[in-house]
Amino acid sequence: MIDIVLTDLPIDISACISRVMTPSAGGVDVFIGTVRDVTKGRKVIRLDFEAYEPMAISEMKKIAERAMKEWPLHKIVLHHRTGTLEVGEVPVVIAVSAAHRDAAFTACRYIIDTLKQTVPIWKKEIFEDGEVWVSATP
Amino acid sequence: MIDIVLTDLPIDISACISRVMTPSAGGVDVFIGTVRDVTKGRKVIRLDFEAYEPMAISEMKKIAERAMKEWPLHKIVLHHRTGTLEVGEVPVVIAVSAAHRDAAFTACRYIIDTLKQTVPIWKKEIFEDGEVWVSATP
Amino acid sequence: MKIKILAFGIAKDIFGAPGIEVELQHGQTVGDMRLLLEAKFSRLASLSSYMVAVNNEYADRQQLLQEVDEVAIIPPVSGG
Amino acid sequence: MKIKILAFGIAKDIFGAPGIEVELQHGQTVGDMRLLLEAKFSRLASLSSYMVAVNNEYADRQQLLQEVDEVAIIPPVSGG
Repeated sequence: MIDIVLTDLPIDISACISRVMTPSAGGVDVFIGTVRDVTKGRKVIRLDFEAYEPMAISEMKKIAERAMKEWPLHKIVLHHRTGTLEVGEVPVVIAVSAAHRDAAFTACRYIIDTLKQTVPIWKKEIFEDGEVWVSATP
Repeated sequence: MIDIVLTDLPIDISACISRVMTPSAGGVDVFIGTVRDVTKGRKVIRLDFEAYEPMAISEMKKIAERAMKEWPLHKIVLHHRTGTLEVGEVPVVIAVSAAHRDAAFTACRYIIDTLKQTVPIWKKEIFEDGEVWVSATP
Repeated sequence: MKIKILAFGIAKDIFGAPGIEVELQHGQTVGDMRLLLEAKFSRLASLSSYMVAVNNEYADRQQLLQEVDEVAIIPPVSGG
Repeated sequence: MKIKILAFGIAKDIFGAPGIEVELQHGQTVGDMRLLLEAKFSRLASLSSYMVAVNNEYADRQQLLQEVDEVAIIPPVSGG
């Protein structure tokens, strides 16, 4: 089972975890991204997330499908936020269940690493004294 | 912050996650062990967990303290169940927050792997037609 | 032919709009379109990098463009 | 001297009790105690392995035992 959501509403972490739990699973790995208060020494006020929605959903699906093929997994939930997030809020939740923990850990790590490389979502960091699109310029 | 609990009551996964979330964290990795319905082709009815309690708590603390020294982490929560657990229930929850996801993933994996090697907790698998202390005999 | 180009993130700031239109000849490629855009918007060439998506898929420079295509400029992504 | 030994998991089944007492001489070690127990409970030697803890710490075979020690037999652990 693969469950992909891109939403401007808060992500329900417990619901994500419940969705991947199943009697045939022995382990669940969950990654929760959180908005950090400081980047490179500068105080962050909030983040604005923008997505190219149809392509972002399609790329998230591709990543989950590749993970399902690569490792013996049961279920994958991948939810990502758009819009404005305050410090401490959750831009992304990835939950992966598998019979054995090795597959769950490896796949969860693969999904977040690949998402950060290929999924068309952009974040703008808003500081007290300016703002910047992350990674956009050298 | 390190929070170690050994309990015969159900583990509150959401509370474990809330405890590690902090504005200075950018990522949280969570491992949730679950009781699987089948082991080596045999149907599992339930698991009985027994602990040498003071030593189990002391060994769990040692693991968390070593992780804190080894990686730049913010908070670690490590809760383990004792007693009888049905299929689908949760014997262990590990939640680790860090500024960067690499440390959170690596430390979470280290904690569950080391727990399974050194913490004096034993599980008996109860099948329809017998029972066995896991890993006890060759 | 007219090609509509969607822009996201910093590309939207560079174009000053969420989308623009460019005039291309039949037989022109993603690579041709990149050169044309970089000539018009010099800040585009100063990005760390950027990709082009055609119909929701990453496209290489050789890909031919058609009037019906949904084209998008994908500056370095930063989700998660 | 009498040493009280706690047993857990399969060791409790082997001893038929959550704890037993053995008689050791002053100067005897964890290794001596293991041999004595294995002579008395042959199933102990047939485990995959087992460790001994003294006062809540894993102890090697050379460690001397004292009457006040809390000694425990630790069969292969299987938490998580």
